[in-house]
Amino acid sequence: MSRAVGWALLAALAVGPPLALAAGQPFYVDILTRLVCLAAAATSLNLILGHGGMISFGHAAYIGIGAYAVGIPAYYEIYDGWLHILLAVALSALFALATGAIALRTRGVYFIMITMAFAQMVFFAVVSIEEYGGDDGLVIDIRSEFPLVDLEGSLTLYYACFAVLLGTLYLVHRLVRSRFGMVIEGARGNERRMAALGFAFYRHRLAAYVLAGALCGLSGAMLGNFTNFISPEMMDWTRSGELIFMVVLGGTGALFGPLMGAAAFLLLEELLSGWTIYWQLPFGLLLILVVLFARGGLAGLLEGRRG
Amino acid sequence: MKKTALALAAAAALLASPSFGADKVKIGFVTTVTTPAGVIGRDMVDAVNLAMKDIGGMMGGLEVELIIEDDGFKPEIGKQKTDKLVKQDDVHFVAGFIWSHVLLASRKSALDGGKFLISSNAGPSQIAGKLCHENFFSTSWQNDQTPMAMGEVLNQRGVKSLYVMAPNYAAGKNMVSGVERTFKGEILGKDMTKWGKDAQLDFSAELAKAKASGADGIFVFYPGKAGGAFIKQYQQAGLQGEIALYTVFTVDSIALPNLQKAGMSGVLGSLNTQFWGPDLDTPQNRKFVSGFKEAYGRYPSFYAAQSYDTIFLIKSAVEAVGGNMDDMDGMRAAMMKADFPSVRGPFRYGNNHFPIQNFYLRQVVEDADGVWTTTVVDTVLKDHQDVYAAECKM
Amino acid sequence: MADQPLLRVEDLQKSFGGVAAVDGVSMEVRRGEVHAVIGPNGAGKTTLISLLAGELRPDRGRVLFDGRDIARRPAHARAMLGFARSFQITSVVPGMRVVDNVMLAVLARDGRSFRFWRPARNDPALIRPAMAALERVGLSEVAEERAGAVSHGEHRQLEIAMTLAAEPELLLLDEPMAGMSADESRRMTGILEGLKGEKTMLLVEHDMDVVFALADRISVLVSGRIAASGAPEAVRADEAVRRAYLGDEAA
Amino acid sequence: MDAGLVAAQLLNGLQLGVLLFLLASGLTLIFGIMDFVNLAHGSLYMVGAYFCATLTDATGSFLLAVALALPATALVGAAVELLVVRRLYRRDHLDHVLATFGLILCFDTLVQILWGPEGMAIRLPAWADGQQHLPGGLVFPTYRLLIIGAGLAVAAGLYVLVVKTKLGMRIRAGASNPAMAGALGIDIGLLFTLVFALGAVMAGLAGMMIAPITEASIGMGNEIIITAFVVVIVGGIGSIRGAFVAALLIGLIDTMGRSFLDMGLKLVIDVQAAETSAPALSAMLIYILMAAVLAFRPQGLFPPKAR
Repeated sequence: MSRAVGWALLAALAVGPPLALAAGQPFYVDILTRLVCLAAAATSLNLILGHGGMISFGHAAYIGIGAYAVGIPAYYEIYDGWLHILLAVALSALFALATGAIALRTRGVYFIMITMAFAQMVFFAVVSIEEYGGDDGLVIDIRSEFPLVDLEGSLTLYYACFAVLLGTLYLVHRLVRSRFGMVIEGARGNERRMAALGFAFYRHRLAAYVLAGALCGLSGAMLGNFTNFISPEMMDWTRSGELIFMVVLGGTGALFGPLMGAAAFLLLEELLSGWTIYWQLPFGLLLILVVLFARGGLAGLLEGRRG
Repeated sequence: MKKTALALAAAAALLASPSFGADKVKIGFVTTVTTPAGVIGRDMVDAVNLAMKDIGGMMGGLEVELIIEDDGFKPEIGKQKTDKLVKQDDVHFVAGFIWSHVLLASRKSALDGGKFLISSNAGPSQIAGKLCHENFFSTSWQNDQTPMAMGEVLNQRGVKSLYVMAPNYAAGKNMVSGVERTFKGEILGKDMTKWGKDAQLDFSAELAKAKASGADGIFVFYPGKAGGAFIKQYQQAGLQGEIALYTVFTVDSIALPNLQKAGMSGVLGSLNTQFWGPDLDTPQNRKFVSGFKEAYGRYPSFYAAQSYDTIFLIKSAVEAVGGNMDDMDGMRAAMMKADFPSVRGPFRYGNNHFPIQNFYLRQVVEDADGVWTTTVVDTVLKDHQDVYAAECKM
Repeated sequence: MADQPLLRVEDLQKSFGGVAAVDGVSMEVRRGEVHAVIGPNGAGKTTLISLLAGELRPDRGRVLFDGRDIARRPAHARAMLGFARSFQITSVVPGMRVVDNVMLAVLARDGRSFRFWRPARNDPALIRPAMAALERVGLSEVAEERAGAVSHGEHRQLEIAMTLAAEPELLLLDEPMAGMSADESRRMTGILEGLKGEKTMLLVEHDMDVVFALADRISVLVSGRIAASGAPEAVRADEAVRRAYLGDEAA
Repeated sequence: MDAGLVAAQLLNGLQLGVLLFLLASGLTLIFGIMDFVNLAHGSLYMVGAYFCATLTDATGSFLLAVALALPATALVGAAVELLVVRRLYRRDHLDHVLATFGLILCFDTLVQILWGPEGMAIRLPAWADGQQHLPGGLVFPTYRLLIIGAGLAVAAGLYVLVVKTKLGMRIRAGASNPAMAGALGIDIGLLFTLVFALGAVMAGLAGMMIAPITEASIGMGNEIIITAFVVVIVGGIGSIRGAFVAALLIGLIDTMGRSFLDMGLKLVIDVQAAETSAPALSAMLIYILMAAVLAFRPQGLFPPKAR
């Protein structure tokens, strides 16, 4: 059931934007572009959080790194899209490798908090670099340039982001079914047993952590291109919390969970904030209710599970 | 709340409905309604609503629709909301903007969308200079100007050395560069503190440094509620009488009620500079201040004054083209004349569409009712134009 | 090499807060034998197992596996040498299927776990040995069930299947009968009897019937020391053991 | 740099450290005993400040307001425990993080609805409002000295409560083995509610103490709570002693960073860049400390005893 809804959502995303344009509603293309970028980021988080059981509270850092990998070259008038993507993925992977190597030595709350601490470090590092706008952020005047593809067109940009989402979904799908995926899932379920079986799963976890970071960096690069504006705010700790919420709202460990979660999240945000300036109150209540009563998220509800 | 469609004179609108173009003037207004900075946004929204009432909800025979959006004190959200105003609501004017960084982030969306962008407060140097645009107008000032006026005041008063503090964002940097531009003495130390929705509000370490620096005076820029927090700590640290306080955009009708409540009487008599004051004697200002006090029971801030002006500037443009909202050139030409009753009195626009105007020295006093407010004591700069206008190719 | 014992423990010591839980234990497990460790509650059996499996580091002493000292190697490294353990309190991955659990054991032995692309769950190199191990312990029917959903007895059988699938040289069985009904217990004894002679086993068990039915040799742990070691009959006859331990049960 | 400035900054750092300890002690108790991650602890800090401000207005006495606001904050804490937190003890940390994240949104919005956006000032009594002349010619605000004194007194009181009293014995029993404590006839449900309320009181007290300096404002807890988490992690979860040491350490590091880092930086980079990057870099210092501590001691400086 949740699979079917996921596919239906993907189909809607595939045809939605041209219809929105035809209906004279270009703003919906913006909303959907934001949606697919965030859904890709949440899907990457799901690889470690849902499948690997690693509750990273600093995943927004990779969105920031990816976005700045577009913004800083653009600041120097270097617009080569492939270079941007290479930087976004490579820098995210490097950061994940360096921080994951330390963070994965810890467990439980320590892990949650140390991942957040590393993200805060990036946050403050970017804030302190005056050259790139510091707190104020950086305007990206010209988007990444690719041969034959012009991201300045809103539909083209949308489909580029959509392609990244599809790629991320497919990659995560393959990864969690592979031998590697079995190991990280086993380690989530029972660390002691996996060690007794002979798995040095620290390395598997680190590899998953790096992959998730790199994928999220890619979605961050797309998000930076879309917003035309990047700021440290993109990696504030509350953003990491929102990404976790998307994953949980959709259903941890379900392939289409993060996509559904991101869609529901943005939909709620739009509806509630259009309704009242106090929208965070019902939003917060809903979050609590989801945790208390709908543990399996949307995917779980669709499967008739309550978790 | 958000779509405050003011249909005050809907019948009149129907009668006077022109046969061409849009049937409404749509104004999007981006400000901060949530977070502690929402107190500034509230002043702006109140002023805009007052202005709407004063014009009967009509401009050039057209009904006016006002759409207020909350930027949540974040550049990213401000830009997102601007995108919505431009693409979904298809407004004619995007106005508001308290924060320089929010304005910088949103600028491209509004101008690329072919809309007029009117800043009711923020005046970052880039937008006055290299990034100036024919469709951008300011009803406030360029960030550097007010501290430049303060620098002149400091020179006049023989201040030899200064310690400088400001939040670390676009406007904070402009404020500091403004005072550095005119102040002739020595700057002994400088702190740029964290800003944003998690702004630093405890200045103990910085104040201790300022004191140790031995400077004659301390110059600060802390807008909104941070101003009140700073003044209190300044007084609690016993710096009064040791190091004189000079402020811009810090001691105003937003911070003063809380300072009065906290009994911070040391702020009485302190000096600041501003393009406007609630007691500035112009016909429009008398009407505005008395109307605002009557409607909301408090003094308006300069944020309110600028927002009030924003509506009248737009009105002058719409009237000049007789309600033909497609006539961008006509509206632009009309706005460049600044031919509207401004609360600050007559002024003209420079090539970069920032006002060329006077800056006054103001002092904090107690009014006849015992309420703390500011009064204009002197004119520091006359018909002053910002320095970045020279960089604007317009 | 052949006459060298598979596992040799020399003067192993571990204290917690000044109290020695394992106090200078020395013992040997010979190739192919079933060696049982028994002892009253609090004798230090759990600590000994944890030291042997690598979950605790000894304060002193050596653990020689196939002649190599492994006393300070982590658990997973010992497993890679051919050292498989089952847990006293059932320890499986509850969210995965029964067969997946065993496939993980196969994968651990196979070692090629850094494969990111090919689906693992229909990989014959994993599924065949896994199904064989399940067959051996009589769990083929529940292979597709979630491991968290099967009965207690089946959990214990799954433990053994996972241990077997790792194809270890030495099986470290920590109270395989714990919490079992008489029926389940008989069944498990049957399974272990079937493995006798084929695998070297170190068995820690409470159930004396099982111990005397399976063990080739027995070591008795009392207060962190080996009180006696030898063939079942010799141990049964040992006066010290009777007094310290069997006394109350035999009475 | 002169000695007077260093001494003043040491006192400032001590004052921040004491405040952090008040927040962190509640967090670490709740962590240690209930194994519960309470992101919304900062909301109780805010609630305490608003209660105190309102009551100061109503009664005209700051001290009386504090005396009344403390039980009021305890009630809010107990209500949160009974309504939401209680249902989450058996869930994993991810659920704790999400539900309390939702609580933060609710509290911030509720405060805005009830008290408006402008924040509330508290008028200090005249005797607390001046400065004290300390030996060595040092002049320091009286009120900040009071914070230090009160904070240290509360720390001592907490120590006595936990180590010497019957309630403290039960708390410690609950922490080391909830099941055993329950078997011994301690009402675990009541104990947990009490501990949560105690944590709320400590957080609320911290908010009341800072409000006369910075005003009570929306979201005032959201920044400092992250720092308090860093304190708890560095100190070792569940360790009051660890929280005390880490709070003072971090208070001093943060203040010293803000005070002297720019001087140091000016020696290596240009003045302008040093002045703007120093505050952000000093904000990073505490995260660097945390990462360094966890890299070498994955369970903090004073790790809890094995259970």
